[in-house]
Amino acid sequence: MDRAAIIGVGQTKYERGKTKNFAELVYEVVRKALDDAGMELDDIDNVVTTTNDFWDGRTIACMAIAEAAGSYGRDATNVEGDGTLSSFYGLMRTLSGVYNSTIVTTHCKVSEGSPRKLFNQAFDPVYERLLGLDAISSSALQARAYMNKFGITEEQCALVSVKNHRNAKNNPYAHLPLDITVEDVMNSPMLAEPIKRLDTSPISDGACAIIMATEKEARRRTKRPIWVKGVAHCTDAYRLGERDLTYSSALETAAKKAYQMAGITDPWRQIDVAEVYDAFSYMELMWYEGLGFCGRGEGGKLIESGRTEMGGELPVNPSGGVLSAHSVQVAGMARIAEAVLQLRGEAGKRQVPGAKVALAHGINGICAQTHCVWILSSEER
Amino acid sequence: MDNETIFEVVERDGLLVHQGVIRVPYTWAAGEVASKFYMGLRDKKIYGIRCPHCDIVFVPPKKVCHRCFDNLTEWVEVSDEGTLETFTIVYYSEPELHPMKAPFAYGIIKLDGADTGITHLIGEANLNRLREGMRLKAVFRDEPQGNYLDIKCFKPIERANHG
Amino acid sequence: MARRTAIVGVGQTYHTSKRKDVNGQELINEAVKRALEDANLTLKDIDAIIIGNMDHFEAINYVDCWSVDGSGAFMKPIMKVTTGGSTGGTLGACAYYHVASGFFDVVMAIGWEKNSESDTQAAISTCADPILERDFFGGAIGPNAAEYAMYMKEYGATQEDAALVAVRDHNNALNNPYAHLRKFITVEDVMNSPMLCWPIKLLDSCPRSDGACAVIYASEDRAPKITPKPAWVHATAVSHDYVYFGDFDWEAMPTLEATATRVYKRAGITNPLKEIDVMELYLPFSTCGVIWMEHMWVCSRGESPSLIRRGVFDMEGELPVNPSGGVLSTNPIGATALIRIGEAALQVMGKAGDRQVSNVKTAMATAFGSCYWFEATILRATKP
Amino acid sequence: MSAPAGRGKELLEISSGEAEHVYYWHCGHYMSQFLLGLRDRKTILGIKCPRCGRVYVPPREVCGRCFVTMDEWVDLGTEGYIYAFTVVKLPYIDPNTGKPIKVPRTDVYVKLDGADTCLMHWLDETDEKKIAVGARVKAVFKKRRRGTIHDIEYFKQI
Repeated sequence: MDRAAIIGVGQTKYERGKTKNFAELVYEVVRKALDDAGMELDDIDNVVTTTNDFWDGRTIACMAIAEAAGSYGRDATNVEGDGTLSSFYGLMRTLSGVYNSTIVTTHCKVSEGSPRKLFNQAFDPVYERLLGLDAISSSALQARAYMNKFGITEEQCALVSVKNHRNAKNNPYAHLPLDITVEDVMNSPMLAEPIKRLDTSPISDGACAIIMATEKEARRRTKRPIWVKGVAHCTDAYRLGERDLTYSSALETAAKKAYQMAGITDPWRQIDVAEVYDAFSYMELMWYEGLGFCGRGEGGKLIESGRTEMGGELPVNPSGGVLSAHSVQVAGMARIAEAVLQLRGEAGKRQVPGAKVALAHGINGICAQTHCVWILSSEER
Repeated sequence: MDNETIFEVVERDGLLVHQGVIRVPYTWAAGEVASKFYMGLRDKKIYGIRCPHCDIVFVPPKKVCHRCFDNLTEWVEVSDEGTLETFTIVYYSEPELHPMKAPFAYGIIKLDGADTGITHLIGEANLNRLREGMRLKAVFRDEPQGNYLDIKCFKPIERANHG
Repeated sequence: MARRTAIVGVGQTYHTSKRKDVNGQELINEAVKRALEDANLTLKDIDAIIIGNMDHFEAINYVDCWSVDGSGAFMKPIMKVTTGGSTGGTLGACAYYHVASGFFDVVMAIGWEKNSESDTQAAISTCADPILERDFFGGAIGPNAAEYAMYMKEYGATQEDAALVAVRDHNNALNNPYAHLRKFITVEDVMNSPMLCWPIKLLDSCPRSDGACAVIYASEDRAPKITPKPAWVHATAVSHDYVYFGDFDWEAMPTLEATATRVYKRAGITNPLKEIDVMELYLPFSTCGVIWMEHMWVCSRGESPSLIRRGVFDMEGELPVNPSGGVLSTNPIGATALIRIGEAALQVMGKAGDRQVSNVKTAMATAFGSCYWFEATILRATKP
Repeated sequence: MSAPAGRGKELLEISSGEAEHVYYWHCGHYMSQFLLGLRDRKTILGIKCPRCGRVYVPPREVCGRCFVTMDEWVDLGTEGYIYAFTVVKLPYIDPNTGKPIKVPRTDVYVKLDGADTCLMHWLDETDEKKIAVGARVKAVFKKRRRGTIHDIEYFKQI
């Protein structure tokens, strides 16, 4: 793979009920990313936006943000899906030989619609849709299948929530920084067994943008490019009853491919920090396993070991993760942006000292049918 | 011209929020395969479809095997009884979505003769006694309408001589 | 370093007004299987998939994930792109960049729509801003009608000139077994068809169809092994504008001009009329087939009607346009622009059957979306 | 075993019924001012790009061409001319109500005096022969206004 780098990132603060509309949110992060890269829009030659007609409440939702994203007069395109996927497309364009620098934007105002009803639209209208499943109830089916098979406890899941909300206190962009205990999580209202309120992520509005450039352009623009070492995505079967809900083969496949590109054979030794898409607390444990951080069914023990906490060998979600800010479609790109800040040593109070290689991860669809894994590094080789 | 389509306008700190709605009706073609499945439900029979190549019986049936990509034609009647693989009890209320009143349960049930799980509602059950591995049986809707809820739910099978 | 990329396979459904016998996944699968068959490949050979449609026509969120049973994306990479009517162009470009970047060798783009599953205009009008424009957007026909009215006034064009475009596309469709509307029509038929918005009549405008299209792209290493005559991608380009419908300057068509200028430059084309052998254009109305030729620099301002009258864009003309019958005969919206690319590729590959234009070396396909989003692709029989 | 017995090759359809999705669209910092202008001052506000001088209506934060923040508000008044119009005759389903719209209905693109873009609205005339591109029009405001685009009832030809 030819080399490309991320040379600018911008995020809004994530919160519920933002007063800016889509375009105003996107303009904020594009401006921030340009300033971060020390660039002007004229230095950008193509644009990838990310929209979702359901969350945005309009079809061809990319129209609303065309000017704000800097699309006017530029080759532009639009992805519908998690921000890790649109970022991957941005990377492809950057490495295609046609462009030098790509800006990728994503935004979502989850608070404006009815998230449960909108997510229900992901179910097959010919079959399961009438059941009224949504993200929480479908994920609860997955959570129980996983926990039951491997004896993962609700307390172990709660530890993820405790860790990530605590980490969020160090992240000025986070929506829900919280000092909570396992007991607090266990005592929070039961939504869909075994998922309780504090096992879920908040309804957040926000936006994120990143700027990618070819090696030549990156060197010209910045002294601190963050190199993309590997990226891969993979999709599992559609129907829940046709998947192994207790283990994500799609994540394993994506991770192995990204690791291979990046030359990673031992994640513990070679990855310094990971930002993963923990839409629910149990997910982080499952993703540990799919990413090869531990064996099957060992996610619970791994969180208990403390090795993924701040100060551990491989801190996961220093930003507070998605449990602390969940702007759908943005959350994956936010993982990339956070990884970039870590590798530049600019992550403030959430900085993992000396981080040189980072992993960012995104998901898409029902019970994370699609996974996308990124490996980034501050080092050229 | 009183086609006012914004329901409610809220002013907060000099900014406005409009409450609007999208009401586009849809009619989805079930296609030949799902139509046959639903016609089976009218007769209180559950049909799956078998992939001879992968030796998988899919319930509900589908036209193409996602593993080998072959077209599937081998219809199989499966049992209306099966085993609960996973479930959740839903405590929150979402009246426009939920066909049952909370608390109620969803489950994934592997019917006898099928190799894939069918996701459905669990009803007529003591929710506290749901367990993975328990046996369930389909409850059919009295007047089928040609959709997924022609199976009303799955209910626990009472063991003949318990208690 | 960009890798050279070619189209190696095309598949599409027999497009029609309503497919009740298949659901969306099954419709997609028909196109996918035909594309694989066309390229003599199996699903195993496909490294990545891109899919697109317009969500509010079928109300399926996360279509990429839902599509797996039809698209074949099980344990493969798939992503979704969408830009409205231009989605098919966006898909083709996305597949091209998947390969050109070096990440994937063989990639399939899938466009589809089941327009029969909702009220197309209701769904389309949700593309207008909900607060300011949705209630006033009864379709794209108004600006196009006004545009042609002004054009007629300024350049002496007639309604019959547009009718000639409609006749050309509709009658070309008679040679295309996949086309939705296949009925011989005359200029009189067009002129006598119901007036929708003066001067645009029913037969000047596109239908709504159920259909899907799949196009397979392959890298330089793989393409020649898959097919003896791949259609090489020489350039793609996009331009679009505007946030509100009221923003666009459709007298000057700046986005179409920018797209055409850019794609010609990237492909080294200086005289499109002479250097391009066939065009598959996304013309939502016959009137666009008159005016847009000029914004695409095929001829100078006001010159298009005389070229149309001379038959320059007919099957036997100097630059045949829409041998497939175009959008006026077939319009499953999310697939429509990918069908343009697929048809252009078939022309280059010499596989267009009864609609084949002889000796095609260079073909052009365009896409048009309701936010005046234009995309263009140049394909050639020779490597870039 | 072959296909399930009986009833032949019936093809079913699944209906969404009266499904609806409610949204709370935040008008944001620029559109809100525009709507308050309609409500409180019965005037139409545009915004001018400090670099290229283009005047946009509806107003928005950024000029896409220059990529600069705009802050010069322009009072465009209530008059302009018809840039384009459509008399909608086929009653499509109104996405707001799920019911057919009332036809005929005239959608109009109004180029307001002093603006470089058009405002969309309705015209109170549905006879195509009585409408001309280029004709002068004026916004007619409702008595009871609440900060929506329908605070303008329609445009009428002067």
